[in-house]
Amino acid sequence: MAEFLQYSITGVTVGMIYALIGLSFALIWKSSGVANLALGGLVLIFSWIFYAMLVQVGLPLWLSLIVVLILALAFGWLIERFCLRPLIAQPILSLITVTLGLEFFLEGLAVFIWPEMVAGLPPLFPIEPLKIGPAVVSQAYVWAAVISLILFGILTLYFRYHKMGIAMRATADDQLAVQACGIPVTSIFSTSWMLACVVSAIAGILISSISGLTHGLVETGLKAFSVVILGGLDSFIGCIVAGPIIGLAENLGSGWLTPIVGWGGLKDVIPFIIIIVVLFIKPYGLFGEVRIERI
Amino acid sequence: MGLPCGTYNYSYAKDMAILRTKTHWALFIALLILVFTAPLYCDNYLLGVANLMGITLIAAVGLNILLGYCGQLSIGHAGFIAVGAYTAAVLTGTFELPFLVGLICAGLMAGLVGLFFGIPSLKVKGFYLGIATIAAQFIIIWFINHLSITGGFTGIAVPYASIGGFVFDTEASQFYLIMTIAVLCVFFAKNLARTRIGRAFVAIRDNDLAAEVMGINLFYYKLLAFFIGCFLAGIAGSLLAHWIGFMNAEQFSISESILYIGMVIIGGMGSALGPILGVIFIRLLQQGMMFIAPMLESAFPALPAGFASGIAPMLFGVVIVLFLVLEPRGLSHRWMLFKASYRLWPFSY
Amino acid sequence: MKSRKLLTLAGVIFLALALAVMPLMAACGPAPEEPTTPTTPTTPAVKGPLKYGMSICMTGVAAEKGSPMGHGKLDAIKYINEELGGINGHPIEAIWYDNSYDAAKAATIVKKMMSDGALFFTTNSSKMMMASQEIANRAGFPGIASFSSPICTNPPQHIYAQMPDYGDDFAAFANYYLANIWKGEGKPKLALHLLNNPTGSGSGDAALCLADELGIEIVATEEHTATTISEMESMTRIKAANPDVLFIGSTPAPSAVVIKNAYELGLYPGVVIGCAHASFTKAMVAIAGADIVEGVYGVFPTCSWGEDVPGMAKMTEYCKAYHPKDYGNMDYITSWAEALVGAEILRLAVENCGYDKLAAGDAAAWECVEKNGIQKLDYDVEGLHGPVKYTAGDNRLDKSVRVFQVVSGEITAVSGWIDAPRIPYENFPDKFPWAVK
Amino acid sequence: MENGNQTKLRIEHLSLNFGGVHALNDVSLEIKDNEILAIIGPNGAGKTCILNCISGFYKPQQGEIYFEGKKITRMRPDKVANLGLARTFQNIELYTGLSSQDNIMAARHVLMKQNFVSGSLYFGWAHKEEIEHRELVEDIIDFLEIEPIRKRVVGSLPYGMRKRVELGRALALEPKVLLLDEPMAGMNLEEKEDIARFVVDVFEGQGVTYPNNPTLRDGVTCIVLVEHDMGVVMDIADRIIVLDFGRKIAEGTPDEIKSNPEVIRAYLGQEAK
Repeated sequence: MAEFLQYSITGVTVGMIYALIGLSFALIWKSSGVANLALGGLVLIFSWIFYAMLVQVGLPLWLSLIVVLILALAFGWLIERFCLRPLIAQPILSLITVTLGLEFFLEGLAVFIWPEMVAGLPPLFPIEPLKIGPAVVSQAYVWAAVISLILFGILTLYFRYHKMGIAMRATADDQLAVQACGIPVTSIFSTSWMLACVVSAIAGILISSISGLTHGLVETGLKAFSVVILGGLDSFIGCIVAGPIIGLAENLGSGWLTPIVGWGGLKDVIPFIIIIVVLFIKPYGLFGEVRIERI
Repeated sequence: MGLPCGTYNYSYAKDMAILRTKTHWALFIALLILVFTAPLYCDNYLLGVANLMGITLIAAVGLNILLGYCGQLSIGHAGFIAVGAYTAAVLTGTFELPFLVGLICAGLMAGLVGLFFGIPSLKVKGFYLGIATIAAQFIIIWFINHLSITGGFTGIAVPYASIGGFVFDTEASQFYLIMTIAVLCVFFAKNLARTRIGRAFVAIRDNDLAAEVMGINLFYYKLLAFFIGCFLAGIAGSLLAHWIGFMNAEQFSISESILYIGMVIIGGMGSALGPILGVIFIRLLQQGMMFIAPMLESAFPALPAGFASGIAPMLFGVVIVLFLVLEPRGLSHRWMLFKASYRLWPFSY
Repeated sequence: MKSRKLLTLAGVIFLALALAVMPLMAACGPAPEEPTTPTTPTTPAVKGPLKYGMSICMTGVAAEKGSPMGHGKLDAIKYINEELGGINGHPIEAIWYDNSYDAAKAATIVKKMMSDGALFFTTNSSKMMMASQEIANRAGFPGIASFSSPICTNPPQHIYAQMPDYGDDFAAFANYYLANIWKGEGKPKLALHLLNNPTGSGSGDAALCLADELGIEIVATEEHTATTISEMESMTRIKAANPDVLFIGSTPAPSAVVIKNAYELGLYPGVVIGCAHASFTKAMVAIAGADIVEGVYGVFPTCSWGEDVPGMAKMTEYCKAYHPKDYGNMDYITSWAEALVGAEILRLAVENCGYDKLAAGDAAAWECVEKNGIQKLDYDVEGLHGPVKYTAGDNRLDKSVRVFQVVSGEITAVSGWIDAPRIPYENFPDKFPWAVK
Repeated sequence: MENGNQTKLRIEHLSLNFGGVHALNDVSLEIKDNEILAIIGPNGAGKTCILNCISGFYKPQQGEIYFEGKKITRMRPDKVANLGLARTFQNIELYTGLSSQDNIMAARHVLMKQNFVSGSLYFGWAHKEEIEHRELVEDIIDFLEIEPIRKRVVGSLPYGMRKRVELGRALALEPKVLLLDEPMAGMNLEEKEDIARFVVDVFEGQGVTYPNNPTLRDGVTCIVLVEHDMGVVMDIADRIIVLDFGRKIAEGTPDEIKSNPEVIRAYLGQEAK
C-alpha cells in the first residue's frame, strides 16, 4: 500500500512536468499546426539563460526569472519573424524542418555561450521532502506540478476569454476566415510562439532545477511531447490530464511489472507502448479534435 | 517537364522512358562510369564517405517512398534501420549465415516491424502518425537493449560482408557492393513510382478519400508503403552493420531519424532525385562540420572555449533554416527550374 | 526583391558547398597545408612529424566531456612540441576530427586517419571506440580509448584502454568497500543503479561476474535513462530490498537524481553509495546539492587538480593559459595524460624502429607502434594517473584507480592507487558471449 | 431503348443521420440501365449524401443499396469502385501532385495487374501493361480534348480543365455506372455545354472512333447526374428524382417534373425568389 501511494504520487507529479512541456508544444500546434521540433533546444537555452542570470551574474531569483521571461518573449518573436514567417503558405513539412534547423542552431548556441555544458542550479525549493502518509515527495516536484496547473489555468482562460486567444483558436480552424475578419494571422503566430517560449522557459527552469543543466534537456523535451499524444495534440486539458496518466502508468506499471518480468528500465518504454495502444484505440487522443471527413 | 526543342516521341514506350534522348543516355552512362571508377582515384576516406552516403541513400529512398510518395510521416526511420542492422548482425555474426541471407532477412524483418507500427496509419495522419513512429523507435531500441541475442547494451560485432567466398574486406570492394545495391534501389524506387503502385501511393498522399473512392485499397497500400520503406531501411541497416563492423543501439538515436526526414525534405519529397540530393547535401555538410572545429582551433588558438564546439552545430542549423526559407520545395525543385530555364534559354518567357 | 532572394540563395549554396567541399579538399587536394597542423614555431621542426590521430566528440550530445578532453590533449601536444621539442626532435602532428558523437561519422574518421597516415588513434568515449574498433582491428590500426567499455579490450586485439573501464571501477570500489567500510556479518547486500547504455552495463556486467568471487549479494538491479527526472519508483524498490551499499554506474546528472531520490526516501544517509568514474564529477555535486551528496564515495582513475604530482605544474599552466574554463575539470587531466602516454608510445616506437619506418604510416608502421610502442610501455605518466604498463592478455594500460569521497562538498581522495585486476569475463561465456568470440 | 431497361442500382429505405441531423430520410429509388438519371434538389437536400452512400463513403444507419442485385451497403469504397461504380466529386478531388495523364492512369489502377515487384522491375509485362493502359488513357484524353494539359500538374490547372480531368479519371475506371456530382457547378455557359456534350457522348458511345477503348466505344449505359442547373438537367436527363430535406418528393420525366407542384414549391419556387 505504501508503495502504491509512493508510485502514484511520483507518477502524478512527474506527469505534471511532462504536461508542462506538452503545453508549450500544444500552443504552437493549436494555432499554426506546426510541430515544434526545436522544443528541446528552447528548453535548453532558457535553462542556461536562467543559470547565467542567477549564478553567473548573481541576480536575485525573481529578477532572473523576469529577465528570462522577457528574453523568452523576444526569442519567440524573433523565431517566428525570421524562421517561420518567410515560409507561410509553404508545405507544412518544410515548416517542421525549419524548426529542426532551429534545434541544431539553439543547441550550438548553448554550447557556444556555455562551453562547460553541464551545471547545477542552486536548489530553488527546500530540499526537505514532504511526507504524505508513508510516501514522500520532493518539494521541487510539487511546485512544478502546481506551476503547471497555474499555467494551464491561465492559458485556458486566455484562450477562452481574451480576444487574441479566441482569434488563435479560430486561426487553427480557418486561417483565411480569420484574416477576412481583419485579424492579422501573422501576429497570432508570433504571439503563439512567444507564449510557447515562455512556457518552455518555465518548464526548462523547473526541470533543470531537478536534474541539472545538461544536453539531456533536449531529449527530455522530445520525450515529453511524444508523451502528451495521449491527451491529443491540440488540447490543453488533454495535456494536463494525460501527463499524470502517463506518469502514473510508467510508475505503477513499472513498479508492478519489473519484479515479474525481471527486465530493468520498463519505465522508459511503457509510455511509448501506451502511445501505440492509444493510437490503435482512440487515434486522436482523449481530448483531441476528431475531424469529420467530407467530400 | 518538356524535352529539349526538336525532340519528339514516336511511341508511348519512348514517352514513358526515363532516359529519352541520346544526351540523356550519354550523361547517364558517363555518371555511372564516374561513380563506379571512383575507387581508382579516391582514397579510402572518400570511399568511406561515399559508402556512408550510399547506405544512407538506400534508407532515404525508403523514407521517400513512405513520406514523399505515400505521405505517411515516419519519425522512427533509424529504429527500422536498427532492426535491419541487428537482424543482419545476429544472422551473420551469431548464426554464421551467408551475407545475402542476412541482407534479405534484414529487409524482411524491418519490413514486418514497419508493417506492425504502420497499422495506426489507417486511423491517423500527419504528426499523430509521426508520434506513433517515434514510439516505435523507442520501443525497438528498448528491446534491442534488453534482448540477450542482440548483445544487449554491450553491442554486437558483425563480420565483413561476403558472397560465395569473396569477402568484401576493402573499402573499394564495399564501395562496389553498396553502390550496386544503392543504384538498384534507386532504380526500383523510380520504377515503382511511375507505375501502378506509385500512382496509388501518390493518390493516397494527395487525396486519400478520393483514392479510396477510385478503387485504391487504403489499408493495403498504406501498409505496403510501410513495408517497402522499412524494407529498404532494413537493407540499409544490414549494409551499415557490415560496414561499421560493430553495432550498438545508441547509434540509432531519434535525432538520426529526424535528420533522415530533413534529408528527404531538403532534397525534395516525392521525386527520385530528391533523396539523392538530400543525402549528399546533409552528409557532406556533416563531414564538413568535422573539419570546422580542428580548423578553428588551430587557426585561432586564443578563441573562447565554446567557439569550436558551438559554431559547427550553429552553422549546420543556420544552413538548414536559410536553405528552407529560400528553397522550401527542396533541391530537386530548384534543379527542375534550372533544367526548364536551360532548355528554354535564351527565350525564357 | 527577387534578385535579392536569388543572391541570398546563391550565398547559402556557396556556404553549404564550401563546407561540403572541405572534406574533398582535405582528402584529394595536394594539400601539404593540412588545416589540422598545429602551430609549432618555437622549435624549428626540421625533422618530419609523427602523426597522432584523434577522434574527438567536440560537438554533439557528449561535448560536455569531449570538449575539455579535446582541449586537454591538444594543449599537451602543444606543450610537448614547444617545450620538449617534440619526440627526439620530431614534432607530433595531431590529426584530429570532430566526430559529433555520431557513430557513422566516427567510422569515416577512423578511415580518414588511416588514409592520413596516422600511427595510432585515440577516442574519448566508448561509443566512438565501438564504432571505430572493428575497422581498426581489421586493419591492425592500433587505438587507445580513454574511457572504454570492457568490449573494447575483450578479447584483446588492437584496441587498448588508457585506464580501467567502468567494470573495473566496480571491482576496485567493491574491494575497497569490503576492506574498509563493511563491518557487518555475512555477505553485504548490493543494489545497482545503471545507465541504460554501455557505461552503465559495464559496471553491471562486472558486478555479475565478480559477485560470487567477492562474496557480495546483488539484491536489486535498476536502470535509468540519461534524461531521467525522477527515479523515486526504482528507488522505492531498491529501498524495499534493503541494501547495504548502492553502486551507481552513470553520468553526473542522472546520478544526482538517483542520489537526491535516495535522500528523499530516507535511504541515504544510511546505505553507502559508490559511483563509477563517469558520474563522479563536480557537476554531480552541483546538481544534487552539496548537502545531499556529502559522504558519497566514487572512484576515479586520475589524480585531482592541485595534487602534488610531477606533471601538475605544467598542466595547470597550460590549462590556465589556453582553456581557463576547463580548470577543475577532471576530463582535462585524463586527456592531458592520454597525450603524454601517446607521446611516450611514439618515443618508444621511434627509438625502436626508426623514423623512416613510421613515416610511411602503413600497416608495418602500425605494427611497429603496437609491438614496440604500446606493448613496451612502462611509464608513470608524471603521476597524473596510475602507471601505464602493458601485460600480456590485458589490453588495459593503466590498471589502478583511487577512491574519492565528497567531504564538505569537495571531492577528496581517501585512498591511494588501488589495483583493479582484470575481470575474467571469458569465464562466463553464457553471460558474456562477446568476451570469448 | 425500353428493352434493356433493367434496374442497375436499387436503393431501399435509405436513412442517414449525422448526430441529430437527418441527411436522408427513408429514400427509395431505382436507377435503371440505359438512362441518364438526374437527382436534383435545393442545397442540403441530400443529393451528395446519396452518392456518398452508394460509393461506400458514408455508412447509412438504415436501408440497403443493391448493385446488379448485390448488396453494396456499407461496403468499403474501394470494393464498390472495383464493382464498376465510378464517380466525380462536387469539389474537385484530384491528386493534385500528379499530371493530368497520371491522374487518369491512376484510375486504371483497379484494372491493372502488376504488383510491386513487377512494377519496380518494370521490364517485360509490367512495361507492356503500362503501354496498353496508356493507350486507353490517351483515348480518353483525346475524347475530352485535354491533350495540351496532358503533362501539366493538375494543381496548377484552371477549374474547368480540372473538372474535365476528373471526368476522364472516372471514365478510365471503365464504369458500369457513372455517378456525376455537380459536373457543371461554377462553370460558364460554354464550359457547361462542353461537359453536357461529353456526358451525352459518353452515354451514347462513340463506336468506331475509339475502337479499342470499351468505355468510349460502347458508352456508359447508366449515368447518375446530380446537378443544380435545371436547364441542362431538363435537356439531357431521361428521368429526374427530386429531393428536399432528405426526402424524395417527386420522380418522373422532365416534363412531369416541370409541372409537379411539390417540386415548384420546394425547388423552383426557391430559385425564382
